[in-house]
Amino acid sequence: MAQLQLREAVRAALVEEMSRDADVFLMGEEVAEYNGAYKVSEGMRDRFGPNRVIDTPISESGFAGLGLGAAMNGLRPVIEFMTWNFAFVAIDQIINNAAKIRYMSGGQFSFPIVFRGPNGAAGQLAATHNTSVESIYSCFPGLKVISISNPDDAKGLLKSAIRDNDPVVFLESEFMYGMRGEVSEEEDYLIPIGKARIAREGDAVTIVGHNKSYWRAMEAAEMLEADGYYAEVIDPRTIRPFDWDAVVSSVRKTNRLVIVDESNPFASVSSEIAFQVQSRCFDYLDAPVRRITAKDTPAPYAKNLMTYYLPSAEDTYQACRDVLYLD
Amino acid sequence: MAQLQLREAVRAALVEEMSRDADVFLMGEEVAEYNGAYKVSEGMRDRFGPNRVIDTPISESGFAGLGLGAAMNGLRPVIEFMTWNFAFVAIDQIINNAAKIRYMSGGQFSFPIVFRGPNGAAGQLAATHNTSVESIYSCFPGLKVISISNPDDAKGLLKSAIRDNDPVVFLESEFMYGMRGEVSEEEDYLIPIGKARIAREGDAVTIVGHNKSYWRAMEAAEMLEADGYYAEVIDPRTIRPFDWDAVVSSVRKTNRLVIVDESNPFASVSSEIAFQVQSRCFDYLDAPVRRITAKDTPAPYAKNLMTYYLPSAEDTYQACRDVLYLD
Amino acid sequence: MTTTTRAANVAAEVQGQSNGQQGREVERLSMTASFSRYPGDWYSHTDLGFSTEDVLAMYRSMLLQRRFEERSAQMYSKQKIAGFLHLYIGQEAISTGSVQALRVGHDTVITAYRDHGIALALGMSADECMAELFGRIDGCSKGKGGSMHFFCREKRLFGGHGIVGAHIPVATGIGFAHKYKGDGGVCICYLGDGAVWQGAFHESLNLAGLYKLPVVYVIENNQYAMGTSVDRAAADADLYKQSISYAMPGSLVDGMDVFSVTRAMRDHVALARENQPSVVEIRTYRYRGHSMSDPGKYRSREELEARKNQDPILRLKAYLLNGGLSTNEELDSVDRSVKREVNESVEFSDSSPLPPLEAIYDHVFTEEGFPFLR
Amino acid sequence: MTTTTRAANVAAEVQGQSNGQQGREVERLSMTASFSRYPGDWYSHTDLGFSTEDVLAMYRSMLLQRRFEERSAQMYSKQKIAGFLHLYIGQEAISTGSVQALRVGHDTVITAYRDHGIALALGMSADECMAELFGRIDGCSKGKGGSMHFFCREKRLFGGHGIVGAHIPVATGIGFAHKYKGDGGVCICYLGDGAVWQGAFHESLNLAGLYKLPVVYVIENNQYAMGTSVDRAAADADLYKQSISYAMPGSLVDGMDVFSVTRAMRDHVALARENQPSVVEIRTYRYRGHSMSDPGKYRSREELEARKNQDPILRLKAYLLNGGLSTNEELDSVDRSVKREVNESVEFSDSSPLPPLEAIYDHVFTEEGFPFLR
Ligand SMILES: Cc1ncc(C[n+]2csc(CCOP(=O)(O)OP(=O)(O)O)c2C)c(N)n1
Ligand SMILES: Cc1ncc(C[n+]2csc(CCOP(=O)(O)OP(=O)(O)O)c2C)c(N)n1
Ligand SMILES: [Mg+2]
Ligand SMILES: [Mg+2]
Repeated sequence: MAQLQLREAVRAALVEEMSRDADVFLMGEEVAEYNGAYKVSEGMRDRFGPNRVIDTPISESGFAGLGLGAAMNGLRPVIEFMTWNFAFVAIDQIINNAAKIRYMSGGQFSFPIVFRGPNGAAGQLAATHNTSVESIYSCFPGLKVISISNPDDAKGLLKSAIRDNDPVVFLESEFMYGMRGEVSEEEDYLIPIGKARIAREGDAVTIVGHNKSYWRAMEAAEMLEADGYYAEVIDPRTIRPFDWDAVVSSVRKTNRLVIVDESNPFASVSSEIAFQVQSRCFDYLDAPVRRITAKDTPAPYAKNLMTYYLPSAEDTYQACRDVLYLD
Repeated sequence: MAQLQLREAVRAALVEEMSRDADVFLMGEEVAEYNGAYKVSEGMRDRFGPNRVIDTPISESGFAGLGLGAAMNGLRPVIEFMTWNFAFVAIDQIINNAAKIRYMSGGQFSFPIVFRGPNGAAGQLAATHNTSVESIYSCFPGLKVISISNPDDAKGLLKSAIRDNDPVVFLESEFMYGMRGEVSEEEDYLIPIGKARIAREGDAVTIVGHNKSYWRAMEAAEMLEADGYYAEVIDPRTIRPFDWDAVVSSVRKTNRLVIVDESNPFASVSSEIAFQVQSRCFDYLDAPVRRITAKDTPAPYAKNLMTYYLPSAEDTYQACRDVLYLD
Repeated sequence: MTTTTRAANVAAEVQGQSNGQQGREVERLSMTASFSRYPGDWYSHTDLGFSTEDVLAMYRSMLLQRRFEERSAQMYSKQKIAGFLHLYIGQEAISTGSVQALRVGHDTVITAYRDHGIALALGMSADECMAELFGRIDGCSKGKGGSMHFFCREKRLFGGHGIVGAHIPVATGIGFAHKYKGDGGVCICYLGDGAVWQGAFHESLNLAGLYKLPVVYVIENNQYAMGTSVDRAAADADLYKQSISYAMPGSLVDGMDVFSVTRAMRDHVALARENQPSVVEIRTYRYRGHSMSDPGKYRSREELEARKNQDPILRLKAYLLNGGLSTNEELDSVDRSVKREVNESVEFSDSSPLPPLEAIYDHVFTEEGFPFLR
Repeated sequence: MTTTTRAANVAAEVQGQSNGQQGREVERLSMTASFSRYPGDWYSHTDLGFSTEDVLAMYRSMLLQRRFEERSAQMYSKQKIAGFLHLYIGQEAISTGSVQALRVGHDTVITAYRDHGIALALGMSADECMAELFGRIDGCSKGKGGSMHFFCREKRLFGGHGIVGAHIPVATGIGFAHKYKGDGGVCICYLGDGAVWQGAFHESLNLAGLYKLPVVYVIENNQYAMGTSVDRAAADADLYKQSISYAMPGSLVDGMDVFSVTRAMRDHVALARENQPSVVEIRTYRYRGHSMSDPGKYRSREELEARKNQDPILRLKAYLLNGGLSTNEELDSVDRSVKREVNESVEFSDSSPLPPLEAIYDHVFTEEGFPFLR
């Protein structure tokens, strides 16, 4: 096992896949000469040259669409959005073109493309720079959506995403790029898309959390352990297709579910998990499904407000206590 | 009461509000000389002149943003999207600028603007022309979202939306424009935003449906009545803010909930309703919340597939029977 | 622009002048742009190296498009076809002319929803096209796409696209892949006059200019975007000038003359083969409404009639007859053969099966067994 | 362009020529565009009607921006300020120069995230600006916006916007409202060289040109968008030429000379008052990194030093001293007063309260009592 930062794990996946397949290229703002706004692609331009690691103007719609055309015509692009907040100007390309052209062509064309970049809160950047986009992209059949929480998953899932023949929305995190973790050194380390990871076993309550929220889930589980209760923590890793079996079997065991989701609450991934679980575990639930999300407001700038805005381990812990009827 | 087509009811609201307030104007593709792609604005250019009923180039991002600037600088724009499918190229203007600038300015600027147009399925138009967008816009705090099912609501809610000082996403339907219905002739007929309509009282099961899905709900209720069961049908009318009280009190009475929602299923409005109801009515539910949605695929072209794609009254009826454990 | 041998190139140098005083210039304002024009009635078939058979084939191609669409309009009224149906009638010289400049099956083509003409001109069969309109499994998009979404992997038609402007970045990427792979192909991107005002156009042209991509952006200026004439949508109605901002060549072409289109497209495709992207504005006219439901009240009958006199098919017919290249009898038999082909396509489509309901889940993903929510 | 009296206007007529033969022209290719240039060291303060006091006030304005930002950079390292902090240092002649052309409080201004300079130049207090950076309730956006989102209803600063290009359509609408209301106001929209390549720019300029809106689009070309120099992002790096496609006047201005900026902006604002939108490219330079975390490795130390020699503040200082308009002592005392103001703003901000937690729900809607999900 190697100790890598998350950004290094992402880079390792990119480098391995680009070395393996000349059709893979990386394109985005500042990915080449600047070595990446968050240094994910450091050294890659020197290694692969300017024809395969390509800087773009600030034209998200243009270069997202360019990636799609390239995919349609035989290449395997990896398109970096500096952050997913900036992909909203390109969303039509992703949700109409990437997700639907294959369908409309009766399967004649496919889109082996990865759109990747950091998602969700990134600090005191105010309302437009802190959006969690997973539920938006998950709405659209035709896309796969992956959201990772650690270096190992980052590497194994990004490699799978690049090899996948369908369009993948791959969600990272500014806050986690510097996080170190063990990464498998297995050759060609591929983690299957659509499989959750049971991060911690337990029987008292199931906590589901992805991306940064996974860490809130783990913290809450530890707090709960101090109370003598063992939470089962599940990192879904893939949002679409979601690994319902993993969550359903866990809830059938624990009879309780708490979801941590950094998105704004309405019609978020947490809503869908709640729908599925109440539907599939109706007779097993001993308490309503609870969720801890970002506040139902835009993200503020002031430090105290921004901390308050985000889901916390404390609130998650309290929700677990609530569904355990401990207070 | 007047008998109006839905398009006439929308027009009546526009005409009344434009007559009442010189700051209101209508802008969009083909709204003026062409009299509206769906003839909603027929005659309005002649009546109000080309400075207040304004044709645009095909630049959704440009004219949506233009509307926002105009709102910020004192006007009350009504921006028509020919259909909401075409608003995806402008979504950044709506979800970042309309929803968030007021917040980021600490309340100094507001956005009295309505974005309106037909939403959801409109027949054999294939994948990019049949999207239901309500859950997407409802995700973003800062927006109000209204989706209407009949001429009376269309008029009363559009008038309220135009007078509202916050940005409103107003969802109509191509399929319903020609539908006739009674419309109040009350002067200044305003329906409050955020209040559901109990369309049919019943005690056996609650069916929630908005926009076209409301009619599927009503049909299912009638089929159920033939079986001797009375469904309570609720048209939420406003998606954000949602009238939880109306649905919750109904479910506490019927102990069962079926949702009809024309969106693709994942993280849709139906998911959120399910979350809220399982949370607020946990001890009241005698069966899992069920939903009937569009299929988890893009919309196809072929006639039989497109019919199959959409939620049907039959499936809704069957879901009601299921939660009543009748079969 | 070494390849545009027959077209005049006009280079303009706009130089900043000092403000009434001398010798204190800070920076020079300069602008270089080159334009070409391709008027109608200018090129003979021999100029273009066409044999009589070639010209007859072009005539047949245009006529097939015309009759196919006339027939589909009928089928629409009979409700055999639903959704939107945007007819190309009047614009056939563009599809047929540009195909003369392409290596079909190697070069790539992408367009908007008004796509029947280019599909047939590329050699897709009337059968598969009509079946698609009927929403049957033998349709070129297996009944998933309909009129707006014709695709053909073999002929390298990359669609048929319904969101105005959204296919332009895709075209740019198709061109990018040609260059990346070094396969020598070029991409032709057709767009309407109305699509120019989408941001996607601007972003794409800048990217193509910056990366030097083998793409020809062809604006089919049929004077209207639905009911909006070009001058009511454009700050500047000369759309070919858009090329200036991206330091690209731009041309203006008479779209009612298939030879002019051929000449222009050959020149621009040649540029693209040298990785020089460019803009071609082809002035044409759509005879029918925007789609089947459009009564076309925004234009006068006189305007329409005047345009119909420039009909590209009648024009080529006159060329063939006046030049003694063909006879009325021969052309009538072309007409009959075209009609037969179209009639057969209706029969074919009528008997092609509807897709089975479970096919709704096909073609969403390449992957088999994706766990859809049900 | 009757108002640009001192600037040379160059109109270019590019005419299509027939293809080597005569008399068979179908359409004439023509293009008209007008350009002006405003070089540095060209205008004296008296040319512009400025008194000595006026010039001193401009000097103070620029110095205040400089010192405010130097101080905020310190506060950033002390973690009093968080998020992104984009400094305007080097560009102050643009904000101060253009404010000379405006009716402050009546005309409207909108810009991107590099917004401290224009805020202070418009007369917003250092206190409210610094408090916003500190995220306190006395901040100009009540602590909700931070560095990228300065707003001031009174001075008609419509923000401070963080999504590149997204404020350009908003500017277009602000101008639309001026015209609709007939209030005689104009809107100045600042954007970076990097924002030109967003589709929103193209759509906005076409709309402004089509509807004849009172907007001046000012491209602050500081040579870089993050680490990308203009020529690495642009198919054509002369950004003022963008105006051609929309039949608008365009100008190129030396942004290191506050007088040139003043002259240019007065001319363009005058055009806007007659509902003629236009484009101004102001060439400037940002001394600091893109934001605090940028080490700026993409440019050489020599390049940076060379640019610093053109510093707009030093240049104005030299003008004041060389022209005998002021003395070193006087300018030192301006510096001291500016420093005091900035220091006080830090104290003010330090003692301004954090917003209460419940304020997170304020300002989402105008409506009171909106039922948030909790
Ligand atoms: C983004 C978007 N906006 C609006 C529409 C509706 N629409 C379909 S075709 C059309 C007109 C396009 O005109 P033009 O580009 O000139 O093509 P033509 O129909 O003349 O071939 C419009 C507005 C759309 N499909 N997509
Ligand atoms: C749509 C979008 N894409 C990317 C970014 C990230 N980003 C922020 S500033 C910037 C560079 C902008 O450069 P320019 O317009 O020249 O302005 P300058 O920073 O030089 O003032 C980028 C890429 C963003 N904020 N929004
Ligand atoms: Mg057109
Ligand atoms: Mg810049």
